[in-house]
Amino acid sequence: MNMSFDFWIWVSAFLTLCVFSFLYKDNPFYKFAEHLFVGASNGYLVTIIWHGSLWPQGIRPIFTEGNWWLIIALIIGMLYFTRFFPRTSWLVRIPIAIVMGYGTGAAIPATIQADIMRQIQGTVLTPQNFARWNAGSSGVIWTILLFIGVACTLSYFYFSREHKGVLGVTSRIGVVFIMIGFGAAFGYTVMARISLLIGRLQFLLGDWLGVLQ
Amino acid sequence: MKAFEYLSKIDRRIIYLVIGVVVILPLIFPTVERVRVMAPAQSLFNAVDSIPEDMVLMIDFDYDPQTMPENEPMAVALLRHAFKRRIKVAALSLYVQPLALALKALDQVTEEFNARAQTSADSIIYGRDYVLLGWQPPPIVPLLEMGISISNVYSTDYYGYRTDSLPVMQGIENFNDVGILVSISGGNAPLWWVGYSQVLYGVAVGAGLTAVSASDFYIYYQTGQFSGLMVGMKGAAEYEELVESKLQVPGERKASEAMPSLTAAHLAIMVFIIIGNIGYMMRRRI
Amino acid sequence: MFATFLITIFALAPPTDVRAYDRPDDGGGAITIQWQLSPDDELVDGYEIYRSENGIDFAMVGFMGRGRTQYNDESTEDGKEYIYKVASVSDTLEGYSEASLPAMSSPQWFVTQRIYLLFAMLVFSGIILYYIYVVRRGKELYIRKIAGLEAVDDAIGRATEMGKPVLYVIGIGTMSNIASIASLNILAEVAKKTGQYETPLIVPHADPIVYTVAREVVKESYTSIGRPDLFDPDKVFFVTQSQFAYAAAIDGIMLRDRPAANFLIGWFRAESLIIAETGTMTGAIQIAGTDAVSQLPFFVTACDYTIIGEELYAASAYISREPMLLSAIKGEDIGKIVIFAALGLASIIGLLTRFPILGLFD
Amino acid sequence: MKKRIPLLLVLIFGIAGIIPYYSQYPLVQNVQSFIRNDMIRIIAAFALVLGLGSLLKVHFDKIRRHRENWEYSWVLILSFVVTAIIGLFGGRTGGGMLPTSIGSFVFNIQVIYENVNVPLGSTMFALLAFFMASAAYRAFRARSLDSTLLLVTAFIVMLGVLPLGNRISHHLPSFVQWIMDIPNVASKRGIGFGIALGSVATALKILLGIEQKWLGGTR
Repeated sequence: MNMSFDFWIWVSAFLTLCVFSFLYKDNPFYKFAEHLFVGASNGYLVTIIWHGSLWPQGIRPIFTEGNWWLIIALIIGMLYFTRFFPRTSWLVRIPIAIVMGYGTGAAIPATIQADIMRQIQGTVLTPQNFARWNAGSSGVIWTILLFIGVACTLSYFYFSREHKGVLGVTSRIGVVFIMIGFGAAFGYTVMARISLLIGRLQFLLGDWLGVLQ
Repeated sequence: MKAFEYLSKIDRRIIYLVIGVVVILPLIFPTVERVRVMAPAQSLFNAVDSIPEDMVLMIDFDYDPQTMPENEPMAVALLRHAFKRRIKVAALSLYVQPLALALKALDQVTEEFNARAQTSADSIIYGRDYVLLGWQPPPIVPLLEMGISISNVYSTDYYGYRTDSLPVMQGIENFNDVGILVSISGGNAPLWWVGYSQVLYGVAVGAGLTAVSASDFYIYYQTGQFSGLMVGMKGAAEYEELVESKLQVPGERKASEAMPSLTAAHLAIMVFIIIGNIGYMMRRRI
Repeated sequence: MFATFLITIFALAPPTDVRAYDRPDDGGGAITIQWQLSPDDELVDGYEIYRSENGIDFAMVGFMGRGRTQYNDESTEDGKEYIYKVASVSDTLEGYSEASLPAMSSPQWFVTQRIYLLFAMLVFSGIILYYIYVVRRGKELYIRKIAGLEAVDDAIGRATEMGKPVLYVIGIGTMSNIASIASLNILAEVAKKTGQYETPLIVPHADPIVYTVAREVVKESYTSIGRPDLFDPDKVFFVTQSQFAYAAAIDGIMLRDRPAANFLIGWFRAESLIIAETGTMTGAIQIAGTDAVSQLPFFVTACDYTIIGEELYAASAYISREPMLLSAIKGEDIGKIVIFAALGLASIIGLLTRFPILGLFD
Repeated sequence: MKKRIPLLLVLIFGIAGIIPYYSQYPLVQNVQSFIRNDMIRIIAAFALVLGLGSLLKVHFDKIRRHRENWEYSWVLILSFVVTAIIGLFGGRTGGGMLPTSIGSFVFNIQVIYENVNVPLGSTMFALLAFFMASAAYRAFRARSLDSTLLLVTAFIVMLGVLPLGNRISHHLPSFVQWIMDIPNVASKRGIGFGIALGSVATALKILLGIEQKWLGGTR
């Protein structure tokens, strides 16, 4: 067992144990760790914003390339801070409108194409999609099963008619598909949560205590 | 019946202790497990392996400390693959927090290769073999602008050098020069690369996903929008297997080492659910 | 004639039918060259593409491997005419094709290939606007009752019989989460029902803004049933913004006040596990509802009833009858019918005819 | 005026966001590059700083009013100030005005991130494994046909992803892959259509000024 004598490894180990102490009960060590995390994250945020964006892209080009337009962009950006002064706080809507407007606009064609058109394309019953599974004749059955699953799940989320008659049957089948989908998500999420714990224990036992090979 | 009465009153902390021990033991006494590579990881490996000479592998680091244990092994395996095959790498991030983890992974793999390298030809040099482009807000700008000009968005890289002056970026102008973009993410970033960059410029996209969001991303793999997937720590272990068996790149395989513990923990959780349900059935029948 | 005969003995058969045209739907600066494969395609290493501005001296601009029949020359100047030749090449032999007709690259204003995408966007916007217009003119829009809402009524009934409080957890979402806003509408309904039976209603919060809005919602629900006196500021309160501390605080409330019905409706992340678990331990009826897809599997197994994703929006529209929500649900329902029809139609075309239907959706 | 300008701006820039999909004309592309690089990229940097401003304001109020746990707000503010100074003046990887190493002991922002943010962030989520185990024991019940189907599928997937699953039967991993490729894709695609339609509807209403909650949120 060759325990590490690096100062920073001991800091990491101490902070890891502070967070794990929450398992026993909420305590000062956990509260300290939680607040330290928020403080340090924002310290890093400010560093990267200045060195990565504001200085090299926003302020320096004004002097080096004489790009006067950036001054106006910087002023519009600073309007965000009017939010803290009640009298002028409506001005914050201008930068929000610009940034959010552009993003919202760009999202519409992207969502329609990637989340609707292409998904329809992947579900349509055609020989091309049958061959997509490269599983020979069973590819046909799988594509039909996929088609039924998509149609029934879609019918479950149809709200303009009672779930009776044909719609009752299709939404019932839809729930079966939904539950299998949730089961798959459940299984993978268990794997995800456990992996995060294993990662931390690999640090504590490996890098800190040196117990692992 | 009294047994189940007692079992259901067990204090929460005892369960924590049990799961802790179940995970620790296989780490201390590891058993080697061969990892079987499934289709999604194999197709991502093939896509990265077939990047032409004059194109780059673009890696979007989009994981923060919360999902690092799952995502970092993926990034390390992918970097080992690229550096071994001398594929040029352009790393970037759509958010601030992942940048430090991008640097951490890049430094780790560079040191691994340079420790073994004799000549400068087979060592990894910043600016010649890879570049860390850094971060520019908001995500929509790199997503749409890199189809026109990468150096427009990232005119200076993470270290402050002018991007278009770096040897690795010579001849690399926009998405047409990107062989494949792999987004290693704990969130929705891979969907944006597909929705914005792929819809507009047709760039090939691969993804390294945390297992939590994986089941929602398979719909994009089935349509071919994703060229390949690494799913959770298992996906990372598969890619590690491919990189070691196919390219003989040595290096610690964190994800594969975790497999025995993952097995033990999964079995424990299944046993917990079964016991819990037996107790529940008994109580409901009385 | 004789000369060409000689060439064919010592040279490779050239590719035929070489055509060059301005690449469509682009910003200009590119000409597409197409050709038929050379009869000797198996022997060939590939095809070299030659370009000339005057038809006499040709310079090589590109190379494509064996079996390929198209190349994009992206180094052209708009408005200038170019003539192309393609040569089939093996390591020693070459076979030059006839020169193509002159071609000129130019930018297009509109990407015609994406006409379907624009059409789909305009149609869907039309549907949404139609329903907003119709609802504003007061037309009654039918939405089916959501099964989850019956479960809500039963749960409140049970809590009233047992004389125990009802706990309403709105999650850690902010006002920008649609689930938080939908949950506020359902909270209004729950507050009215609990008010009628004078059952205490506890509403802990993790977001200061959502807290201030929720307080008004509960106060207004009590006054709308004529019981403003029922509002107790200690029952609707802000706990903390920290994810796990919020979950731990709710566990404390569950173990102390022993509510008989827990509503976990809104935006949740991983802390949902802790809350749902303690709720199961106290034996309360638990109704969950969220659009956080990653938490739904756990709610389904840990709670008695779960309102899944979009059902939450439909439930909130059903209760509030608010025009914006109603028109959204109806518009999206029509969208689902259109998708369903597209799936069916495309499948019929795809199965029965040779028409490349999938290309429509690229 | 306080409403009309923002709503007009959101419509103009919304349309600007839609255009690149439908035209690649050089003039249009240059305007798009200008909007993205010289406007949105600079303005958006301030949005992040705004979030930081409101965070510090909340914690200063907490300290001033001595609300519960106010002492820990000092930890937050001090750690922010220290890391910000080291980062801003020490440079992203050291080498700034402020020296970030004494002899062999290095403390630049990257080292701090790797040894403070990483352990705190990753351990915070590692707690979930424990909550998961406890919930598995005490909450995950096969209460109905639906939840039974869910748990059975979960068991198959949890076994199938393990090397152990491959040893039990080499069909198991392929069966799990089949579950992910067919039923899982079918249900997530069906749910996905609804979410996609909903987000497009919301986006359209924001651009057309029908949905105005984003205005109110800044009161």
